Amino acid sequence: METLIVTAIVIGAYCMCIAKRITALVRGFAMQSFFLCLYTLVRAWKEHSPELYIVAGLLFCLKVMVIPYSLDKICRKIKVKDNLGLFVNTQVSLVCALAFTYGAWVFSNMAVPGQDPAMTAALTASLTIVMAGMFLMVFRMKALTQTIGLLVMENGIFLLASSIAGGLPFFVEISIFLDVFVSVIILNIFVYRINKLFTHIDVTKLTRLKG
Amino acid sequence: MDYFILAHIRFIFDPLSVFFLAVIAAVSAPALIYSAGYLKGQFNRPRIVFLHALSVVFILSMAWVVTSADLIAFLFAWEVMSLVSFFLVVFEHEHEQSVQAGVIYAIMTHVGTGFLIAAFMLIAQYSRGLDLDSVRVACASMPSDVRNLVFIFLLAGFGTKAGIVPVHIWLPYAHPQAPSHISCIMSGVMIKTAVYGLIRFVIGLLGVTEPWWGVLVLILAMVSCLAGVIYALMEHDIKKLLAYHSVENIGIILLGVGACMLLTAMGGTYWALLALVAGLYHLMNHAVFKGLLFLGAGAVFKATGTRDMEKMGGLIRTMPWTAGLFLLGAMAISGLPPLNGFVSEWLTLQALFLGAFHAAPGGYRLFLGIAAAVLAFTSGLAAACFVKAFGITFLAEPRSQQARGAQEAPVSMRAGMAVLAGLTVVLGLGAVWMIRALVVVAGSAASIDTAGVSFGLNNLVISPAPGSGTYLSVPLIFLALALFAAGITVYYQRINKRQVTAFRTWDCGYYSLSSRNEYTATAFSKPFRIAFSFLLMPYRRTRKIWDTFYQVRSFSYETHTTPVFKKYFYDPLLRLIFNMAGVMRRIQPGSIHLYIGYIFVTVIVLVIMMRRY
Amino acid sequence: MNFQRIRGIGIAHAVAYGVIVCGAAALMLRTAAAGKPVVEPGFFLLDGLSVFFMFVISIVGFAAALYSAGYISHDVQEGRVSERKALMYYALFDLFLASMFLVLSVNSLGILWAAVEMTTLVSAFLVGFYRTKQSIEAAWKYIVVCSVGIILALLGTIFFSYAMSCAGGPRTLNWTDLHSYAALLDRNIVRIAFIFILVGYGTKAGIAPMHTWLPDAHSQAVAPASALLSAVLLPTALYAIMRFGLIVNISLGSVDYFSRLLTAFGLASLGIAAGLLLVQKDLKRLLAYSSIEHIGVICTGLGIGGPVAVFGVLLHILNHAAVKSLLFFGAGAIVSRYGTHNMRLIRGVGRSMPFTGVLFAAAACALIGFPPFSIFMSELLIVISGFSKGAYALTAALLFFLAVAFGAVIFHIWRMLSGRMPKGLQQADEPLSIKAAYVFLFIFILGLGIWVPGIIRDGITAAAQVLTGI
Amino acid sequence: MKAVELMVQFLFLCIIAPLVSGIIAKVKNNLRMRKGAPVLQPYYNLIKLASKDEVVSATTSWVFRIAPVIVLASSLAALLLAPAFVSANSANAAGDVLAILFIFALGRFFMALAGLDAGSSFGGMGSSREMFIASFAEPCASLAVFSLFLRSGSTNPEFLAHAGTLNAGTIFAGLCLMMVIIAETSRLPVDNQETHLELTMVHEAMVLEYSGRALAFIEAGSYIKQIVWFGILAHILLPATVSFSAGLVPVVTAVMFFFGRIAVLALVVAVLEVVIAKLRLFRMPDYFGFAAVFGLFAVISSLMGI
Repeated sequence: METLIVTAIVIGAYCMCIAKRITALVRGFAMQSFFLCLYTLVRAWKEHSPELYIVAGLLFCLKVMVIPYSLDKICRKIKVKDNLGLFVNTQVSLVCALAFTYGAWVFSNMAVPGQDPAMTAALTASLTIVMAGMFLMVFRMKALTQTIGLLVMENGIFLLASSIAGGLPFFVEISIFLDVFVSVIILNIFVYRINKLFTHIDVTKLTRLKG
Repeated sequence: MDYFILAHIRFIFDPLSVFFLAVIAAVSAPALIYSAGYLKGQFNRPRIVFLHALSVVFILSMAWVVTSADLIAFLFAWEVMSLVSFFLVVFEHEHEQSVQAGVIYAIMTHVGTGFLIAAFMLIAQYSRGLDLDSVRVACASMPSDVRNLVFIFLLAGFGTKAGIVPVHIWLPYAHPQAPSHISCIMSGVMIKTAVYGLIRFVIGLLGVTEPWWGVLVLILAMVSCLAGVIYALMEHDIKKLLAYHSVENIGIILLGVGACMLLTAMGGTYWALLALVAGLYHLMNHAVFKGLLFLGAGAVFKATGTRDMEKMGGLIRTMPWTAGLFLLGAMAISGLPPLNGFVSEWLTLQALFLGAFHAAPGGYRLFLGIAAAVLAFTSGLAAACFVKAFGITFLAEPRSQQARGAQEAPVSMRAGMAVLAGLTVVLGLGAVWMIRALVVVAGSAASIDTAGVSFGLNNLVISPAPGSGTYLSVPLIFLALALFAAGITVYYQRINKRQVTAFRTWDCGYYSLSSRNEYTATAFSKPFRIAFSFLLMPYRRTRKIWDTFYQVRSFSYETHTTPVFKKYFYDPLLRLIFNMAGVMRRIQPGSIHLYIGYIFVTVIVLVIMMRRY
Repeated sequence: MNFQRIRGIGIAHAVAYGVIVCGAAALMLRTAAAGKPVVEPGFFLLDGLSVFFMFVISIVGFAAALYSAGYISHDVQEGRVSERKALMYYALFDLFLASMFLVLSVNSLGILWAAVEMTTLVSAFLVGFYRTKQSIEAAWKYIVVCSVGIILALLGTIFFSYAMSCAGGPRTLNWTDLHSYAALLDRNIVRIAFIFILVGYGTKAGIAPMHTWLPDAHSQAVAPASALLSAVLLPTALYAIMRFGLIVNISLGSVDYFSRLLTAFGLASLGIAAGLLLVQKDLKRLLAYSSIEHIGVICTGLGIGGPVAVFGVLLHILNHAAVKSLLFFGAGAIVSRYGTHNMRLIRGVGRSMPFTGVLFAAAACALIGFPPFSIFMSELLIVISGFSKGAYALTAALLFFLAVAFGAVIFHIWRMLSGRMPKGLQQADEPLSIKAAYVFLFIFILGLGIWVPGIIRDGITAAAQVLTGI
Repeated sequence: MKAVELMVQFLFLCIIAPLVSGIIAKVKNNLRMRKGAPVLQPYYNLIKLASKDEVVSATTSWVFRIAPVIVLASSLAALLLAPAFVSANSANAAGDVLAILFIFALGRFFMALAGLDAGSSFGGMGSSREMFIASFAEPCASLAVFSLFLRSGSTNPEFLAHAGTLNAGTIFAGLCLMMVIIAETSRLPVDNQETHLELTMVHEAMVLEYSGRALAFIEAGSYIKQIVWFGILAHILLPATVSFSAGLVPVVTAVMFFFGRIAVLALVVAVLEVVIAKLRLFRMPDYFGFAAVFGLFAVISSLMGI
């Protein structure tokens, strides 16, 4: 059951890697977050812990509803051209993503030898997602993608936390959520400002400060 | 162990420190007297006050350097001295070149300090405390390779401050830029603190065991002597000329010190003592006459507003006092009897000779002989250089309007110079007493038993090697000179008096002999420029300024010498560093994607390499 | 008229921070005296280390508040900043410092992570304060790069909690618990975790090669904010690394891993900073790179280890905080005076603004390690312990890079301070509050070089005891 | 008693000093198949100059005035220290060979300054060249002295003189010293006392502005300098001596013997001066390089004890 959901999450990451348009990216993110939320619900149901239900609820509100919505709103507001500039085309991106998965698998075998396969799978999955997020940030040109990449990485880490570490302390979880939320808001603000000043959000062109 | 400075303020007042304190006092006091008149009208009031404050701190810091009995305190005082002197160098910061000089000075001295720190920390490895006594104990227990390393570091560190070739590069920039009385103190005393360091730490504490230490020092000394004086010959900026002579004289001092080290390692303690005495004596003398010369140069600068000798001349008529005092200084530094420079150079020569004869085996004898020859060569060239310096600056006809309008220096400046001039005479005639005192100093510095050793026959005659029949008596020579001179003058003025008519200088019938026909400093040093072209690499640029196609209105002719060390060592080094920096600059191109990439890569590399460490 | 109100607020604000300084000092004193945390570690952890860092922050905060009182009101007067924005500035300022205090005081490493992220988010606004193209760009890079780093740090933290759960410990991220369970943690996981921690928080601490955001942000921020970023934010991030390092050392049973990593990164930072210092044209970037250099020194010192080195490192953090904030204040004044960051265009500061000029010169000399100023002592301590540990090559490299940085800084700074002042610029006097800030910091710079007063010495010793695990 | 002997020697040397130049000039002329001036010509010159009025340049200063005095005084002082026929000359308690070198340097220093003082380019040229030559001469001299010193362990001219019998070391040292002396007494490699041609003017160029008694002083100074050098050289290259003791006959023999040795040297020098071509000024380092090589040979051979 969990394994399936985890697989779905990873697939979500793949989708984002091959997404060409921001809207698609946002959809992908929403989907991934949704599966993440599902995963948390399952665990909550298994462990009968009210905290996890709350966390899942938060997850749903924030990552599935509010954040994608705000991102969409930004896209519409600043009327960026919809495609996010690719440094590497989709095929290569996909290959990279697979490579990430493989690397993550090797790594997780190296890191925690002799764990049960589910654990290893979870670790692999979450690391894949983190790396995918990193990939998005490095190889996509638009400012928004970097916001999303950040969120994706955060998703991966959340997955990791809830899968292998058996979840973080409740209070920590909350504060992390808060942080993520605030950071998204602030990033959005700055995207506005960038757009206002530079009339584009192509961060590859932000190279005034160098040396 | 507590490393903070307050816990380390210990003082030592053994003969060596006291001697250096005496040197500092002997030079600083006249310099301060002089500054009263010198600064008047050059800066506004608050800046003068600030300068005085700096000077006092500077002098105190030097005093602290030579009296601090603790490594940390020594370093501290050393750096304070460097800092204050740096401020003094850049004091007239309106001039671009003063800032440049200051920067070069600061960097060089800092590198030197780096070596010192390294050396001291190496020593600290083997010692309980950082005070000199426990350091002495530690040095005894040090393995030989470490001793050698420490020696090299100390030599590099102190050598940089002393301005020995090839790390002299800062000296001719920095010394001339400071106000003249500060140049006097810097050249007279500050670079001597480095010699103090060498004597205190290498000879005194570390203890010389390897002959090659002495050989190394001697070689560096010889190179410094020759390079210093040759560059000085080429200079026509009077203060730069003096600065280069500081390089030369440090070389002479180090000839004494190096000979002392070599002979100590050879086991000839008596002769080592002689060598060290010679070195210290020349140190004292150089402090005095170089101080005097810098003050004189300052007076000239104040009077004419330029430091370029080619624009001077004839000043002996407008400023006779300064001229006379400067002449004394010039005679002293050229080692002419009966002044002090003569005594110390003679003593150094004797030290090299006698050391070779009594203490050194085969090859070393030749080496010491060559060192002596180099010293003789140096003093000859120095004499030539000061004939130029005095003759071009003070004699013949003024070469420029400023020189024509020069005024004699005010009383306070003359007083300052007169004190030092008096010292040159006293140190020359009172040589025997001076040497007696120095024997004690050197003995305690090199921990040699000096019972019954005084290189003097009686109060008049120096005899470095009793029984060998080698004597020198400055007073007698002075007496002879004076008597003969008096006799001749009497004959000239009284016995055979004839009429003397003043007339135009003979001009080969060319009836408008003006100051433009005079020999210039550049012309004077031409033979030397040709002779030493292997080092100086002189080159010339001639340009014709055409009036029309057929007629040349005028020629422009300029000749320069190549600053070898700068051009072939320091500039390439700088260029290398800057190129590397330029390459580094490229890792920061402003692309945020790249930046995130760095993080990514770092993590992956670390994870892959994890097993390695 | 409104700028006077702003100034009034600023003064009050500064006074408040003065009180905080006293509080921090008192707390440090009591902790040092007690030799253990005065409040039993629960949600908060106030042992010697954190208390000392709080002390440093409070000092810089106080100076920065004093300075802002003059600086911001002057901006308002110039019309460069609206009154509302000025108020917002103060709000952000307090929030920023509060988040840093939180970082230092919390026990749970998770909250610590959140707080560090908080500092980024808040200070981003201070970086983008003037809303010029450069400042917005800088702010964006700052926030994105740092967030990425921080996320990795979170990953590391989670690995730690995983290790904890493997070791069968309670489901908590409190440092005290981790510390007590440290010996049982799985070494392999701890190794990996620490890598993520180091890279993550290292990004925030400006360790090369993750330093890339630093010069941009520091050069664009408001002057007091630059001071805060450089002087205390970087050490705060280092504090997090130290905390984890302690656990790692225990669980690995030796300090090698920790020290090797830190030494390597420290030297890398030193090298890169030294190189880039040489070719700088921009005044505030120069100062920023020198911060990287000093972080390098600090890391190397931590890598060298041993009581002397750690004492030196902590002292160096304090010294660097004082010196660097003074320099940034001075730079702010100079820049607002000359209207350019470019050092080639700035001349004759010594003439045009004597008070700033003199103190700036003194601080510059302190920065490059001239006695009698404080940094000479702390660097000397680090070098001494380097030699006594027998790490000759390492210390030699350290000295070399320091020499290069020395040359670079003195070259640039002196060309700027000296010379005649440009036409159309007449001598002007700084507001009293700014002068007060200078003097307050200068007391530390000069005083600590000669003599470390008992309170600070005890505070550092207590912190060093925590760090050396005695 | 010693003092009397000393006075005798001093006066005798003073008296015969010009004669040496006279002899050399005579020999040179005869070698050139000329009749030449009488041997006593230098004396006539001095007397003539001493009885003349003076013309001095109006642009000169007191340096110009005192220079001749110092030149002559320094030469005389050196003469006191010089070795001659009085053995164990007690006056050299006042100084040794090195001291003599330095004392001559004093005279030269003022001579050169005086050359610059008049402000004519001749003077400047002369002093420049003079200092150039002298500065190269000094290391060679010191090498020669060092090589002799390595035998006697003393720089006392007497002891140097009695360095031992003639052998490789002393011969080389003597040759080195002779080259130095020939240059110092302004004969070779560039200087020529007989002409006033710029190319070969060194000493003459410096003293160009002098006339009358001042010139006489300078001339006398250079004669005395010459005999001092010859005295030392005679002791090195012709080491046999007749010791000076009371009684007329031994005195006369000693004196005559000494004079004979000086005369021999004068002969040699004259021949050399005639047969060797003058060098360009800038070839001068080569000349002294040659001398220095002799000096090094001398040092090495005294190290080898041959």
